[in-house]
Amino acid sequence: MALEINIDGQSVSVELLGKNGDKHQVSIDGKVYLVDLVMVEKGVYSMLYKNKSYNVELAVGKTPKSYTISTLYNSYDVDILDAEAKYLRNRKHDHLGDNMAISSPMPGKVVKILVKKGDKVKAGDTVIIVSAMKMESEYKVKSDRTIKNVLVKEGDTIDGNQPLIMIE
Amino acid sequence: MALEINIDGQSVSVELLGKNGDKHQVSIDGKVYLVDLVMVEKGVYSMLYKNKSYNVELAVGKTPKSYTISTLYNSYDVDILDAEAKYLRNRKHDHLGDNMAISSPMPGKVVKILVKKGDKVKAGDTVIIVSAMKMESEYKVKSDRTIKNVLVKEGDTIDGNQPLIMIE
Amino acid sequence: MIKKILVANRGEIAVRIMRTCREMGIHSVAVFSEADRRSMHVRYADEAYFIGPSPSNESYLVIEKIISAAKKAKADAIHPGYGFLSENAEFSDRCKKEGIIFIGPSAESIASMGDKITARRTIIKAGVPVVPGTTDPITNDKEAVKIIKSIGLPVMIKASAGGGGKGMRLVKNETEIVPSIRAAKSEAMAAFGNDAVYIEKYIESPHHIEFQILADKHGNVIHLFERECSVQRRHQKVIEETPSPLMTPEIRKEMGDHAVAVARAAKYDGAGTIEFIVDDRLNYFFLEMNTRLQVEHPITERVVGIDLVREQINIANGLKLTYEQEGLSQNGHAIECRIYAEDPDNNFMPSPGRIQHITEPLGFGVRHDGYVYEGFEIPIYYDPLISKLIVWGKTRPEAIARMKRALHSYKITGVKTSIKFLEKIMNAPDFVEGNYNTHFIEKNKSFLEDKETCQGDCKAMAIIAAFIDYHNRIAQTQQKVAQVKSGSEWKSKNRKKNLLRM
Amino acid sequence: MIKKILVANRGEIAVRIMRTCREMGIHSVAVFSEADRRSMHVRYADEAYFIGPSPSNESYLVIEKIISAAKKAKADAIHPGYGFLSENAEFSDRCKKEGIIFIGPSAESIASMGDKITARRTIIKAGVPVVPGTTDPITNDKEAVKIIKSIGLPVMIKASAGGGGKGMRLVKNETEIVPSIRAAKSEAMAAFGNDAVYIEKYIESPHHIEFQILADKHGNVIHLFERECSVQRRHQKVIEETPSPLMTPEIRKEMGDHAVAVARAAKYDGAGTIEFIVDDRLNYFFLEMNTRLQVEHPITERVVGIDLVREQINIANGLKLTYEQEGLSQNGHAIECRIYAEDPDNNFMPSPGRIQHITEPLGFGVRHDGYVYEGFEIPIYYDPLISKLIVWGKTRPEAIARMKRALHSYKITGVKTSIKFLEKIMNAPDFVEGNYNTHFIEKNKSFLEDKETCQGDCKAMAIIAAFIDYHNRIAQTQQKVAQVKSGSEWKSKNRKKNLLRM
Repeated sequence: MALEINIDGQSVSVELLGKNGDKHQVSIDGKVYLVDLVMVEKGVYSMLYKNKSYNVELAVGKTPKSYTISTLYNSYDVDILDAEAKYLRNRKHDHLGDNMAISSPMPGKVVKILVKKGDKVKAGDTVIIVSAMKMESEYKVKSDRTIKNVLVKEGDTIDGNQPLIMIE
Repeated sequence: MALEINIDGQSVSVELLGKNGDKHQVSIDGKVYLVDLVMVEKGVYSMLYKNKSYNVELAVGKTPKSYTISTLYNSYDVDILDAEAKYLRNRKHDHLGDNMAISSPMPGKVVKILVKKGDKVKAGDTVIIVSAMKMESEYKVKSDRTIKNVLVKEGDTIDGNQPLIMIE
Repeated sequence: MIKKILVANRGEIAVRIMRTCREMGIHSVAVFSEADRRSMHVRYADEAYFIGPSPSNESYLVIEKIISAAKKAKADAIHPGYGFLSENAEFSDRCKKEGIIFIGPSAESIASMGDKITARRTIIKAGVPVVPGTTDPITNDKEAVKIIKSIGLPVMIKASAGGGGKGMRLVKNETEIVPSIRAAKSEAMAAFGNDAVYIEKYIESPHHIEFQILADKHGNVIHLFERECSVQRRHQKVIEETPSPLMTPEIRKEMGDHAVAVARAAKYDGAGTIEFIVDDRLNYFFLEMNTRLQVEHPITERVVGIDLVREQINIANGLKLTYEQEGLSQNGHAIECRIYAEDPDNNFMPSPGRIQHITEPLGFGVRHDGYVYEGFEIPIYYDPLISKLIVWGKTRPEAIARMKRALHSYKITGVKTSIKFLEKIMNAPDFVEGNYNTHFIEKNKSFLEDKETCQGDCKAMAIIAAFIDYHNRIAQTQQKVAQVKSGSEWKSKNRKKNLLRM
Repeated sequence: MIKKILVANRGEIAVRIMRTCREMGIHSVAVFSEADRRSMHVRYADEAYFIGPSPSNESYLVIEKIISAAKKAKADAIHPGYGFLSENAEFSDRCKKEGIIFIGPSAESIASMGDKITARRTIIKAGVPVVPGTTDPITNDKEAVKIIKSIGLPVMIKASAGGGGKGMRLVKNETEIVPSIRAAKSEAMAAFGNDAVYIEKYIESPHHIEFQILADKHGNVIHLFERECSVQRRHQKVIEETPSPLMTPEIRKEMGDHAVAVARAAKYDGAGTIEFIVDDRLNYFFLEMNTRLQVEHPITERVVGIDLVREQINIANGLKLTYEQEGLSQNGHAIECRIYAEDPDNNFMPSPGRIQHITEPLGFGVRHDGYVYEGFEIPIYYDPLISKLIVWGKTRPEAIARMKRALHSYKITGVKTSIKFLEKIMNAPDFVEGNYNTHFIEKNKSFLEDKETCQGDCKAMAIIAAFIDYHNRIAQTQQKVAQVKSGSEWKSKNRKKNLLRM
């Protein structure tokens, strides 16, 4: 099986060449790695490569095909690009020109909504305030825009990356 | 759903009378308990009953219908007796007279087998020696018997409760 | 004697208090909001009472609900922890009226120390140095300008009822005076419902050093030495250590005596903290008194060897202190790092969420006070503190090396944490040399934000792990689907693989 | 200076050693057998080398394989931990020949202390009291009867090369002498390949007290006080504490001086332990010397404040000790409990298996040195030690209360452990009063085996938890089957619940 994988914005082609017990032979863009890999805990891999011991922790991300991966000092965002993912990504690109959503990267509670559908806002205007863990964050628009839709109301509990306000 | 549950050899009848979120109304042999119960970790339940806080840890046992359950100080062996389990139990009883298996309660390695098929052994004779964690345990027969079958060989790695030697 | 304590708090501090209760043979009672049913303090306690919706002003901050739970549980005493109702004079008073022991000072002590202006007056009377400034709230802009000129710029405008950096303004130029006072007042009103503000001389290179005190109900007061708390971000402590690298034995003794004098002046009993601001030349000034247990109390426990919660309970029981000042000393060096659920790569944005995996650091000289566990969802409603990592070493360099080792093996996935940022601080030359003040993080911004890069093949390993994980997940799912479709899962004779038969 | 250390061990001690390596900036190298690929020491190390099949005599005990891994890794030094090759003179010697630093004593020191008869001779010369008995192996039954009569019954017959209670026989009556000698010899031959046995006076109410020593390569030797190790089961230590409740300052000083004298007599360098047998009237006799780190070393680390592994590495580097005897003292009280994978309800049968869930005790004064994690399968091939729980308290009662609290919140499911048994010991009046010797467990058998019963509704809660768990598992499975059969799982629009789409 060969797959395209996107790591921190860079795309690589990965293929499993062979497997013997825990020993995996994997090629990344043609470079071959012989790695002893075992899942020791849920989402935690112990890997031995050239006798160096690596602990790699995977957390499944926003979609089942995205991961946040932590190694010793670094953290990477990884997306698996199979056929479906590529199709969805292309479709997303088509729509991107029309609409944009304001969202908060963290879960929280909507404290205040400063706009309503149809409002025209200027670059730098705050449109919504979200609170999480005793800290309030203001979300602003980067350029002059029109509010297309407000998807939440004050007091709502929201997820991270959930679209809150659509702008045109 | 009502079920028969065997706890440390004693059989009780348990029924779920109602459920509202985490609040469960359960009857045990007719006595009704209103318990706030949530699974906080895999196999770990936090239970509040009359405002007392209980932590109950479940480990699935030898069969998918048996549990070892740990509360604060006590540990219980629990079996769920549904129709299938009852059937199997009855069937087991039928056979019990004929055959008995010598087994080790712990996993380990067979160090020595002192008998072979057809041997006649006397009460107290050691038939097999199993080693685990630097400690050797000898398994003896309790009464005069004939060896019906030897299911393992020296050097084998064995599971806990795996039949090793069948006696008549 | 106290037999049952209700802990009116949550998170790591509630669990920490209950641990000492258990060591003393005292029953512990938890209270919990909707968001906290699964919280560790509910699981650790002997009893637990539900007190309402998740926002703290509908649960943990509602005096009536706490008192009602304490009565239902027949608790002899309430420990407020820190935050929430811990410095609420009304609550202390209410407990007294209900005949429940409040493990903390009297309403009068809290009130006299809680209002910064009243506290200043008391402290000046006790002969303890305070930062030059006003003791009365500012009522008149012109008068304020006059006062500020006499103190000399720069000055700080501070909210009387304040804390946490709110209602605070630094004034460097004369023209900023009036707008700054107005801004501070309006912020103070919004945050604390009280617009009283006062003026203080601004100390240019300030160190934040505090002294732990213990006072019993029999007039005995001791101090347990200092804590250096100058590593701060947005006026919030990030790392604390004891002894302070700045301190000399002479100044330590002098400040300790002054800390004891403050406690006496406030007619204080219980555990408390006297905060001082100290400049580079070791001039020190009383800043404020915290009439409760501090977040950073474990470093004092470690070097002095005294369990502060046990002492609080003993004092509340009316017992005399069993330690005398002369018998106390600091043994070795302790450092605490606060682990927050926040994203250091993204302006320290809070990062609530579900803990997917956690590896806690252990071993010689490491203490870890936390409350989260795998699968626990950190609520959005409360403080982002996940845990506190406390290390001890015979010397300061040994303690730093140990903290680096502990942070290195401390892994949390599922939420972003400040762990890597704390590791960077441990490596910052200014910190290693003990040469820092409250401007440390700002001054070392570029060093602290610089990302460590992996020597070796981390990136390739990350790619391979993701690839294999995805590969195996697909294979498993396909197998399961095939089994179910063919019905083989239900016919299988292999009991081991077939975990659940119906 | 040492830059890279291969740790020729596994389990908790390997991880513990690597922690200090990390604090010292030294790279650590693990070796592992087939059974240990998933072991924590492999994950914690910077590098890891495979050394063969699971049985230790095909991996951890094979000198050739360890040396070969050390060479491949270019390690400067090897730390042997305890057990395995740690007291193997041949291994120490081989390291020396290969130019690899062995972190432990020379082959000569090991050999002179490893053979009990040689050790006795050395010790008598150094003026240290030994248990009355023979210094020569017994060759003649008649001669032996004569000697035993002169020493006086009861006596112990012991294997010269022995340890762990093997090749040991207690003789109380004259008629037992000859059969006991023969049995001891045959057991010694089977266990150690050497049938030399000797005779020792049997001490009726023996305490097992040992002294930790540190000796550098420049002739400096210090002791780090005693450890009381009398709580034993089948000659295996179960609980250790320091200071010993039996000890007086005078005897401590005298025994400490004698411990130092033993180390000097053995021309020892590194960390070592001098074991004494002490009777109720504080008469003490040299028992043996362990030329390695002890399992129970952390209690000494805690009260003296010195990292013993760091000292071992410093000594191996040829550095001088930085401590002097006069500067050392014992601060507070420490207790260690050994947590074994064994079933106290079933004659302490070993209980290997997969760890399903673990909750580690934390908080003030608690150290936990372990190596297992959730999902880890404890191998059947090695020692059943899961972890060591070490607590500190300002006083002995405080330490006991803390240990009880820590054991209470220490939960492991999936394997049976000795945790509850240890809790019972903490509650045994003889232990609480410090009034015990090596007969403690036997003497308190009925108290220790008595089962604590749950006050309240534990049993009902266990039934309800099992019932609901089973109920929910069935419901989930039924739902999944229904989904797959109807194909709805693949049509579902709910992305959240549908974790993996292909």
